[in-house]
Amino acid sequence: MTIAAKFEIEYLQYLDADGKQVRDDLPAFTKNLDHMVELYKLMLSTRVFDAKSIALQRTGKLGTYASCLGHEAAHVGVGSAMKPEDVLAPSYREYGAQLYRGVQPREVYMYWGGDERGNDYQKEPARHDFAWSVPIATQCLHAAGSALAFKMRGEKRVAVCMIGDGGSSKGDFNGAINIAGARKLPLVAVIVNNQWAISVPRKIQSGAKTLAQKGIGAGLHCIQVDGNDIIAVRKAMEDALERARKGDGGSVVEAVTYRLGDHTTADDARRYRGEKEVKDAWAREPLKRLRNWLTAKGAWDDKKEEAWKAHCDEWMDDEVNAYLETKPQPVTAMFDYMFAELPADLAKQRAAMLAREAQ
Amino acid sequence: MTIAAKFEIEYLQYLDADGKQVRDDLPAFTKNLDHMVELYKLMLSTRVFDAKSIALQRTGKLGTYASCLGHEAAHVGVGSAMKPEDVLAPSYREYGAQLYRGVQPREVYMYWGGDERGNDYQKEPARHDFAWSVPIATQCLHAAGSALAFKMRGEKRVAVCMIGDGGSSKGDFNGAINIAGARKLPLVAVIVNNQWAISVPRKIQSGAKTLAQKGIGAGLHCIQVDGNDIIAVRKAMEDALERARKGDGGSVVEAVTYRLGDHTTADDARRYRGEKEVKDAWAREPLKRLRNWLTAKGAWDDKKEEAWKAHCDEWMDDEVNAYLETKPQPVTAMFDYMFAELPADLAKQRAAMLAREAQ
Amino acid sequence: MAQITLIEAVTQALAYEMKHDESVVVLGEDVGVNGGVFRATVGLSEKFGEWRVFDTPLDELTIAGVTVGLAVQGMKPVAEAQFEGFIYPMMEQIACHAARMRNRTRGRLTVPAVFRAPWGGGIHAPEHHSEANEHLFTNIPGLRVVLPSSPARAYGLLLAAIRDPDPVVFFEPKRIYRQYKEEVPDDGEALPLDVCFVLRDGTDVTLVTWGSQVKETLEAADQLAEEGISAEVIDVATLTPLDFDTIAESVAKTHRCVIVHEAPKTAGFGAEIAARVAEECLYDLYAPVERVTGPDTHIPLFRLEMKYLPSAERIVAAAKRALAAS
Amino acid sequence: MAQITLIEAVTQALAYEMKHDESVVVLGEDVGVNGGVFRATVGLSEKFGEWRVFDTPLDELTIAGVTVGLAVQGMKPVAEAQFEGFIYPMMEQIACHAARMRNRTRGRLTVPAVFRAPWGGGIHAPEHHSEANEHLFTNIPGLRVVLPSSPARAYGLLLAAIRDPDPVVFFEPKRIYRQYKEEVPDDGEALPLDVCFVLRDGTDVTLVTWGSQVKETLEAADQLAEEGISAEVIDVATLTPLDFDTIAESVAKTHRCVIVHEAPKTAGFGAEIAARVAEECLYDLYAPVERVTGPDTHIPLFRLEMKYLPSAERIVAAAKRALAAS
Ligand SMILES: Cc1ncc(C[n+]2csc(CCOP(=O)(O)OP(=O)(O)O)c2C)c(N)n1
Ligand SMILES: Cc1ncc(C[n+]2csc(CCOP(=O)(O)OP(=O)(O)O)c2C)c(N)n1
Ligand SMILES: [Mg+2]
Ligand SMILES: [Mg+2]
Repeated sequence: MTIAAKFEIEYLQYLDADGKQVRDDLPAFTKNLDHMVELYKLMLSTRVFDAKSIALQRTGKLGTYASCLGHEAAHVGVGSAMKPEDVLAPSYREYGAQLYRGVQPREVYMYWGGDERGNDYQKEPARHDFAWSVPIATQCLHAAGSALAFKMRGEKRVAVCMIGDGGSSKGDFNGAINIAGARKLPLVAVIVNNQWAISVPRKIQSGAKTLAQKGIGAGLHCIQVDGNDIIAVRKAMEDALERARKGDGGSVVEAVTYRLGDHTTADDARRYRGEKEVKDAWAREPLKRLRNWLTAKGAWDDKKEEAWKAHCDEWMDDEVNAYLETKPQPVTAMFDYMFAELPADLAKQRAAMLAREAQ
Repeated sequence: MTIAAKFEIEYLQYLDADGKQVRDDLPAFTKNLDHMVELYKLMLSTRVFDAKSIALQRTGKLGTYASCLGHEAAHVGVGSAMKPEDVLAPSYREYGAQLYRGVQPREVYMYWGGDERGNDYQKEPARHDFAWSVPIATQCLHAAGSALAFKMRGEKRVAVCMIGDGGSSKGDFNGAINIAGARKLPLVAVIVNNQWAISVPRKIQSGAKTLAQKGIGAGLHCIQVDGNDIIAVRKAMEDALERARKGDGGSVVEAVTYRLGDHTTADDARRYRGEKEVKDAWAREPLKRLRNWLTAKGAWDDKKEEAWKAHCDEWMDDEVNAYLETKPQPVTAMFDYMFAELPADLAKQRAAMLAREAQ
Repeated sequence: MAQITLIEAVTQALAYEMKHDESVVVLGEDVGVNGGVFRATVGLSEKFGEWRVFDTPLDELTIAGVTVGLAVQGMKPVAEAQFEGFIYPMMEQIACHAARMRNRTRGRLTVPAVFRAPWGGGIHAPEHHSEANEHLFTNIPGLRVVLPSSPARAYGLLLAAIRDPDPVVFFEPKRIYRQYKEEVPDDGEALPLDVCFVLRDGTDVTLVTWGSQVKETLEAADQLAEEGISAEVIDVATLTPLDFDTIAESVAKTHRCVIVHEAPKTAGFGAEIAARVAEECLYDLYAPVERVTGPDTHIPLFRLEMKYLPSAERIVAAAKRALAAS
Repeated sequence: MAQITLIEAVTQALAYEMKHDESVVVLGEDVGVNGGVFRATVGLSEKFGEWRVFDTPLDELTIAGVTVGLAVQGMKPVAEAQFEGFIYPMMEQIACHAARMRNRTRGRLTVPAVFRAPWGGGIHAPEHHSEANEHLFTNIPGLRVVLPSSPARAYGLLLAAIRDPDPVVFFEPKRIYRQYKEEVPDDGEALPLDVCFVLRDGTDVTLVTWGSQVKETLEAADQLAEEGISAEVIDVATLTPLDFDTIAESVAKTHRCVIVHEAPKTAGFGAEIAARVAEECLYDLYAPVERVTGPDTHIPLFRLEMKYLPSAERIVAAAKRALAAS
C-alpha cells in the first residue's frame, strides 16, 4: 500500500484534575511562580466576574448573558500567551482572554446590557482587538484577514480567533484555516471544545475523533490539549504563536473543556443534559487544579484565596456601579455611527426622529 | 508524547502512464474484459463528444462550454461504479459520468446552448440525478441531503457528489462532508483534482499535502487515487460506495488528474500556465494507458479504435442534429416553471409579455 | 379547545403535518431534544424521533443545502434558522437552488421545502437577534415569503407552506410569539398563500402591514376610531407573490394608504406596496402614501430598540397626515 | 489621451489608487496572473506583486471575511466576486460585519472595503452569470451600493468607493464593459457618491435608471425626441444612500416618471424610487408611475435572455403611456 501522507494529533496535559503533574517537562514559564499566581488570580477574577454578571441578569440589570463558567483555563491561557501587538478575535464568552487584554467588566456589562458602547473597548491592547462576534465563526475570517494584513506588511504579529466546538462546523472556520494553510498566514485558531453547542452535543457536530484534526485538511499544525489545564493551553499557544510569528504557519489548537453553566441565561441545560455529566465535569474544573498545584508549591493558600476573592468582589462592585451610572445614549446614537459622515438622506431621518422625540 | 489520533492517506494506482500494471492485485471487475472494453469505449465516446462540443462552440452553435478533456477516467470511473438507484450530483463538466448514467449529448448541447431543457434529462437513471450546478460546491450539500433522505427512509442508496480542487475550498464541501461524518450518511464526495481552478493552481487553494485529507476533519474514509487510472478510480469508488451502502459511513475520494484544456471556451489557459506542464500531463492522460492495457490483453486494437471513433462521430452528428432541430421554447417558458401553479401576479406579467410579443 | 399562542400554533401545525405526512421532517440547530430555542419544536423529537426532528451541525449553509437535497428526494423538510439574523449563509442555497430548481430543470426536480425563522425586534434580544430582513427574499423569483401575525394564521399558513410544492420562506414574528392566545382548532385546515387578510374594515384610510406590526397597527386603528377615523387594516401575510388586488380595492375605497413595517425604510417591502399604489391606484389617492418604518440604520441593541420600531403613535400620526393632506 | 472602455476604466482606477495608496489591495478568484476573468485586474499583478493582487481560494465567504479583517487592520481591500451570481456567500460578512462594524463599535473599528462584482445580463453567459441582484444590498443599512454606467463614471466612482471610509458594494454592468470607449483622464479625480447624474435634460418625462439600462434608456430618449417628446434621463449611480432630491426636482418639472431596471419588478430597487415619488412628489404627478423591468422570473438562459431584459421599445412605450395618461 502506498501512503501519500501520515498525521498524528498530539494530546497535551501537564496537570491532572487534582493538580498533580502528569509529566516532568513543565514548560519554562511555569518556573515564574509569581506569573503563575497572576494567571490563577485572573482565572479567579473571571469566575467572580461571571457570577456577578449572572446575578445582574437575574435582577434585570442585564439582558441575556453568556457565562464562561468552566472555561477559565482555556480563556486565560490563550489571552496570556498572546503579545499585546497580536490581535484577538473572540466569539462572545471569552472574557478570561479579554480581561487579560484590557477589556473592562463594565464594557462587558454594557454590551449585554443593550448598549453598543460596550464594544468600544477603551484600553490597549483590547482596543485594537475585535468586538464580540455573535454570528458564529464569522470572526475566524476576520482573524485570517488580519493575519493576511500582517503578512502583507511584514509585521511580526499573530491573529488569534476563538471558536466553539459547534462553531468549528461552520464554513467560516473552514475558510479561515484553509486560507491560512494555503498562504502560511500567522493565524492561530483556538477551538474551545466545551462539549455542547447550546443543546447539541459534540458528537452531532462532527464524526472526527478530535476537532484538532480539522486543521489537517488545511495543512496546519494541530494539537489537542486539556483545556482545563492552563499550563497545557498556555504551552500549546506559546508554541503556536511562536511558529506563526516566525513565519512557519498557522495552527489549530483544540482545548477540551466543559461548559459548566447553561448556554446563556436564556437557556436551561437541564432540558438536554444529565446532572451526572455536569457533576463529573466539576471534578475536572480548571481552577482547582492550578490552585492545588500552586498550594503544593507554597505559592497560594486559603488566606490568599479569600483576600483575592474579596478584592474581586470590590472590583466588580465598582465596575457594576460604573456600568449602572453610565448615562444612556441619546436616541440619535443609532444614526451617528452608520457612516463616517451622515448621508443627507439619513440626516433627514435623524432630524425627523429628533423632532418626534421632542414632542 | 500522548497521541490522540493517527491517520494515513493511501494512494491508489494500478496502471502507470503507459498502461503497465504497477501492482498485481487487480480488482475483480478487471477480470471482465468486455466490461473493461465498455469503459474504454465510453471514455473514447466522451472525448469525441467533447471535441464536438468545442467545435460547436467555435462555430457559434453553443455558448460557453466547459470541456472535460483529460478527466475521462475520473468521470467514467465514478459513473460506472454507481448503481442506477444511486444519485449523482455533478458540477458542470462530468459528462463521462453522466453519459454513463443516461444523459444524452443533445441535452448537454442544449444546456450550454442556452436552453433550460438541457437539464430535463430524459433517461433513467440520469433522470433522477441532479442537474449541472454552476455555483461551485453547492451540489455537495444536495448530495448530503439526498444521503440523509436515504438514511431516513432506510433505502440502500448512495449519493455521490463531484467537485473540483478549487471547489473543495468552499464551505459547502466542508458542510457536506461534515454532516456525512457526524451522521454516517451514505455520501461519497469525489474531488476531481485537475490542478487548476481556472487560473488558480492547486497550491493556492490549500496547504494540505493531499486534498483527500480534508475528509479527516470530518471523520470520513479518505483515499487519493491516480485519477487518470480508471481502474484505481473505479476500485476506490466501489469500496466507498459499498461501505456507504452498508451503513459504514461516507468517503472522500481524491482523483488526481489534469485539466488538459482551457477552463472553458471563454478561457485562455496560456495566460497563466506553461506549455511544458501541459505537455507533461499529456504523457499521463487516461485513455492511452487503458488502451495499452487492453491492447496488451488482446481486447483492443487500432481497427476497433477507428471503428468506435467512427461510430461516435456518427452518434454525435445525430445528437447535434437533434439539438439543432429542437424547436425554441416559447417566450412564456420563462414563466411556466416558476411555480407548480402560476400565481395571479405572475400570470398578469406573463399575459403582458404575450401581448407585447404579439405586437 | 385550548387557547394557544402563536408559537404553540407553529408547533401544532408541525405536529399535525408530521403525523399526517411521513415525508415531513424538521431540521435545524437545537430543534431536537431541546425543542428549539423558542420551543417551536417542543415535544416533536419525543413523538417522531431524532431522525425526523433532526439536530444539525452548526452551519446554516449546511442546513439550507441539505434541505434542498432532502426536498429533491421527495421529503418535505422544514428547516429552521435559529434567528433571522443567521439566515444569510442560507441565501445561496435558497436563491440559487431552492427557488430555481423547478425552473432550471423544467419541472423535473422540485424543492417543496420551508425555511422557517423567528423574525424581528422587540424582545430585548442580543445583537443580530432582532432583524427584519424579509427584503432579502422578496426580490428573489420562485419563492414565497410568508409572515403570519396571529396564532390562527400561523397554523394555517404554516400548513399551507409545508404542503406547497414550492419553497417558502416563513418568518415568525417573535415579538408576538407569546403575546396572546386564541382558539386554533387542530383541524389541519390550511389558509391560502395567495391573499392578504383584511383584519378590520374601514373607509377613511388603509393601513397595510405584516408581522409584529399588525398589533401596533390594530392599536392605531383603535385610537383612530376613538377620534372618528375609520381605518381599514390589511395584513399582507404573504409578501410574495403579492396579492395587490386586496390592497388596491381598499385604497380605491379609502383613498389613503399608510404602510407600516419595522425593516429599514429604503428598499423595504413597503416600497413595493407604495410603488404599486403609485402605478395602479394613482387616481384613487387623495394624499401622498405614507411609510412608517424603521430608519435606515441597524436596529439598536435593546436599550434603544423601542425607539427604532414603529409605534401606534407614529401610525396614528401618519394616518392623520394622510387625512389632513386631502 | 486614449479612449478606454468601462472595464479598462475599472483597471485604470485600481492601478491609480494602488500606486498612490499602499494600503489598497485587490483580492479574489483569478484576479492575479490571469488578470480576472473579465480582465478587470489585468497587469496589476505584474505591477504590484502577488500579495497586493491576491488570488484567494475558491470561497466567496473566505474572500468577504478576509476582506473585513484586512480592512479593520487598516488596509483598503477591493474584493471581487467573479460574478454577481456568486455573491450570496458574501452576504453574512457584508451585512453582519462590513456594514455594521463602525456602528457596533461606536466608531472604534471600521471597514473601508469595496466589494466589486460584474453585474447583469445581456452577454449570453451561462446560468448564474446574468443576475441583477442589487436588491440584496439596498435594504442593508451602512452600505453604499454603486453602479456605474460609463467609463468615466466607472473610474470616478470606483476611486471614490475605494477612498470612502465605509464599505461599498460596487456592481459593474458587464453588458457595457466593452460597449464603447470614451476619454477618461487618469487624473485620480473621484466622482461624488451622493448624487444621481442627470445625463440628459428634458421636460416631458423623467426616465430613471442605472447600470446597463442607461444605454437602452438613452436610446429610448433619442427615439422619443424624434417624436418631439423631451425625456430627462437620470442615472441613479449610487442607489443607497439615495439622492432622491435630483429625481424629485426632475419629476416636479416633467410630471411623469418611468423607472427602468433589469432586476425582477417586485421589490426591485425601482420600487423604492416609485415609493418616494408616491410619498414626496404625488402632487407633481400627472400620470401613474411606470416601471419597465424584468418580470418576476429568473433571467432565462441566453436563448430567451433578450426577451427578459427591458428594451428601448418598452421604455418608449411606457413613456408614451405616461404622456397619454395625463
Ligand atoms: C450563525 C449563527 N447561527 C446560530 C447562532 C445561535 N447560537 C448562538 S451560540 C450557539 C451555539 C454555539 O456553540 P459553540 O460553538 O460550541 O460555542 P459555545 O457556546 O459552546 O461556546 C448557537 C447555535 C448564532 N449565534 N450564529
Ligand atoms: C460560487 C462560485 N464562485 C465562482 C465561480 C466561477 N468559477 C467557475 S468554475 C471556477 C473554478 C472551479 O475550479 P475547480 O473547482 O477546480 O473545478 P474545475 O473547473 O477545475 O473542474 C470558478 C471560480 C462559480 N461558478 N461559483
Ligand atoms: Mg460549545
Ligand atoms: Mg480544478
